[in-house]
Amino acid sequence: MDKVVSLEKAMEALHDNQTILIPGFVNIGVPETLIKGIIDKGCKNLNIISNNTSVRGRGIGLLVHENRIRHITCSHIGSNTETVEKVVAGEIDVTFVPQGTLCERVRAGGAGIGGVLTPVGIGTPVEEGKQIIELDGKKYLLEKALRGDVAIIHAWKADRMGNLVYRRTARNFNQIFATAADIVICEAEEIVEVGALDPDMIHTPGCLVDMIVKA
Amino acid sequence: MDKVVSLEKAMEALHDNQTILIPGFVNIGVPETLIKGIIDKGCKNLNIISNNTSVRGRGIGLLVHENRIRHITCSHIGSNTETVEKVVAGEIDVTFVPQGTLCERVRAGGAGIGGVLTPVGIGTPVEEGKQIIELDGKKYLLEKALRGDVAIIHAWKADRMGNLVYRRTARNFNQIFATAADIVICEAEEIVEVGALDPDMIHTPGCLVDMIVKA
Amino acid sequence: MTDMTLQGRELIAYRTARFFKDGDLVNLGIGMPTMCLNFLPEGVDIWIDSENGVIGLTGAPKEDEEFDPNVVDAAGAVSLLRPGGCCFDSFTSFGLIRGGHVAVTVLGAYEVDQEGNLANWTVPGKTVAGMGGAMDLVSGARTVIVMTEHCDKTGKPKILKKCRLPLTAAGEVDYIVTELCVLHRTAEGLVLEELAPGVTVEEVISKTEAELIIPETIRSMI
Amino acid sequence: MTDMTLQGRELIAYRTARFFKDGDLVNLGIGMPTMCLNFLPEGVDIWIDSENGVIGLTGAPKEDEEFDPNVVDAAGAVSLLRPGGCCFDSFTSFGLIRGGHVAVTVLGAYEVDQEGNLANWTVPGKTVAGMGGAMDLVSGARTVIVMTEHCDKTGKPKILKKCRLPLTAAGEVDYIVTELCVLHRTAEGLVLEELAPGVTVEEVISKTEAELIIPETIRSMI
Repeated sequence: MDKVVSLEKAMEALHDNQTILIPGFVNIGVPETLIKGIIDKGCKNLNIISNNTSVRGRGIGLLVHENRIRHITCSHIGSNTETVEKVVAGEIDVTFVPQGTLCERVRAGGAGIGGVLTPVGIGTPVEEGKQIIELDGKKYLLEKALRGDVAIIHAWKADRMGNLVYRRTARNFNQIFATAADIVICEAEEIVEVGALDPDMIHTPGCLVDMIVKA
Repeated sequence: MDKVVSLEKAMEALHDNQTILIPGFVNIGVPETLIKGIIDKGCKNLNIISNNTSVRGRGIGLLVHENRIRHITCSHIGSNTETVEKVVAGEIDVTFVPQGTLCERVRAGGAGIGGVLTPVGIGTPVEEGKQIIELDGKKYLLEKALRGDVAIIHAWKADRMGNLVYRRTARNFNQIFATAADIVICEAEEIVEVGALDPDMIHTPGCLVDMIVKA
Repeated sequence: MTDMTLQGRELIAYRTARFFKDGDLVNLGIGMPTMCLNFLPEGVDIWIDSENGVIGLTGAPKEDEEFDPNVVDAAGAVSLLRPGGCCFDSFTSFGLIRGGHVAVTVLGAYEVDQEGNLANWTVPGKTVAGMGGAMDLVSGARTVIVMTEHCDKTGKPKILKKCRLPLTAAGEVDYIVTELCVLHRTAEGLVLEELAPGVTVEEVISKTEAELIIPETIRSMI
Repeated sequence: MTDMTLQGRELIAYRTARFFKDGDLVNLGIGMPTMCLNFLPEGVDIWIDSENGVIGLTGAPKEDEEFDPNVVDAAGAVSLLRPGGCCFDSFTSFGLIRGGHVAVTVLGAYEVDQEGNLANWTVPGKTVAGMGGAMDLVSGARTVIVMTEHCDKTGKPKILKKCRLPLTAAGEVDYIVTELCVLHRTAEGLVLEELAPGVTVEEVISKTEAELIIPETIRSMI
């Protein structure tokens, strides 16, 4: 099962109006090769789930700049002033989710969990419209699972069947985002042969990855 | 912060009536050195959270044989015929939890999550006494977080500040059990110097581990 | 491999293995389900998922093969791990299972019924082993196949209108493969899709408590 | 390090750093909280937790020091990683944070109140950055320390009876450290535990909207 494909082939899975999971913290661990592929293909009206939107003109910021995003679900946009401008101007809708809750919701979506109870957000605007459940005298918000049509991710090393290793803080949201979409496309800095990675040191099992592109 | 201690020192944290998390799948990844320490110290009337009870006369089976266990929360006891005998004879109480639900509950306990919604167990005896929550037309059981007073775990390699690496399928429940107890004691097959482990290949961060004993 | 003389458990394993597609992640229950590995169709390379946190086990080492005692299967038996295999913790393992990342799970049954209910973990008053990972597997795998002898040892039907034993999961079974037939659980009910060589519709009906839907065309299991 | 002339933000950082114990896992917010690193007490070696999935960052590399561009802090700036540090994914990172494994988190405030409520993420109509990881950190860390100038730039109190801005978390703040004093949030209310050199109880009261409990003995911040 050799999953290595061309960027063009991988982009056949991308379409207008999709919900796309894109990892990255500020601009580290962002799949910029695949983002450029999306821009070149012309996909628009996208619904993005990410932690933030990189920085102006880089990573997810390219999608912001090219006006391809309809809505973003994220924890923070402060690192990209262009995103802030477009949100203020009403050109992009944004839903803010606490960063840990974003992790929980996407992990739940990838792991067949319907939702989790978190104390985070109790007493804050995050409560709005959500069910509050009290357990043993403590209040929790019921936060529902979240999934994407496609996840595009960035790995340091990938073997040809999709086993992945991430590098340092570039791991961030890649590991969970790879679990929670119908199609998972990974760009890798280095592609190695099957068997080259230590079985204990694989961060994402190959069974989760559908296509691999050289970053 | 050198956390390496003698077995005797580590056992000062163990007492009668405690709830103890003990990982292991059948008899792999079981902290047998620490279990023997508990037996030698004489702790009894223990409440054990584990996946199973190893096999007759090994691992958790030693605690079964020595009658130190009052109650077990686990997914399976079939691998240890002595446990089955004692449960049938009413000498040990058992609460069965589906294996994935056990993972979720302990992970929730270690991660500040009050509970999770899982479809597993709907329509089965596992439902009994639990809240059922319907989301988007699908039914889920609310499964509550679970924690221990102490977790005893088994690692392949530990550095002196408690960063851990597990070996192959001996990882099993060690990684999550290390997050969900007030005190975490690890036995390690090999103890290495701080800095000897690759930061990307550490399975359990040292901040979770209180004491390390040579296995 | 299309040996028309295949019978009993071998026939069941042979037919079940035909559900696997190349590259599938497959979880095989302990016992009869592992027999499927002896009957994989040509060109179909599957990856074995083991609930204890490993993908890619290939079975017991031969007498003089090197092995790692830390690599065991879901029965606790030492196994070899193929190149490309990987290990992870139990939490991740059951995330994969419950999250629909396992293509096919194959299990045995005490009872299975026309609503797709399965009972295979406890007989009250007789067994106290616990459910292990069975409930998660049946709830989570994309396709659930029950392989079972059509009747129990006393000749009583195991395929029922409604399970009487405590369930493992409700409404999750997709296919039932026995030495007599293949039944497909659809929204309309249990469809008799295939028959073993020499077996008649009447024989299946007489040995089945569940109501069956009999289509115009019924294929052969082999 | 017990320089009695310390003032303003340096005094706040100096005092805040005295809450750390040797071996503590500490999360420092971007900006003023990172100043604490310049005032660590002797014999206190802390481990820095960064929400983006790393423990053990030590700060920016010097001009000719080698670095890995994949090692960044919570502001996205390249940092060095000390021996014994480790990296993990964001899900694990926030599990550690929310699960009470971070001993101390230090953050700034727009407003903080006598019930331990904190507002530091949004001013409706003015900022649209989002809360990032702040809500998780304030809810989850074992000890929450707010370091802030006692009043805002226009001289208005920031320590209120009740926050008016949208909250970051409710009832989670343990200590407030300002250039004037240290306030301890207890079940009874906000206790004035320490004063900066030369500052009087009256001065603190006049610059604070919150009701304060004034104990018989008040220590010095230095």
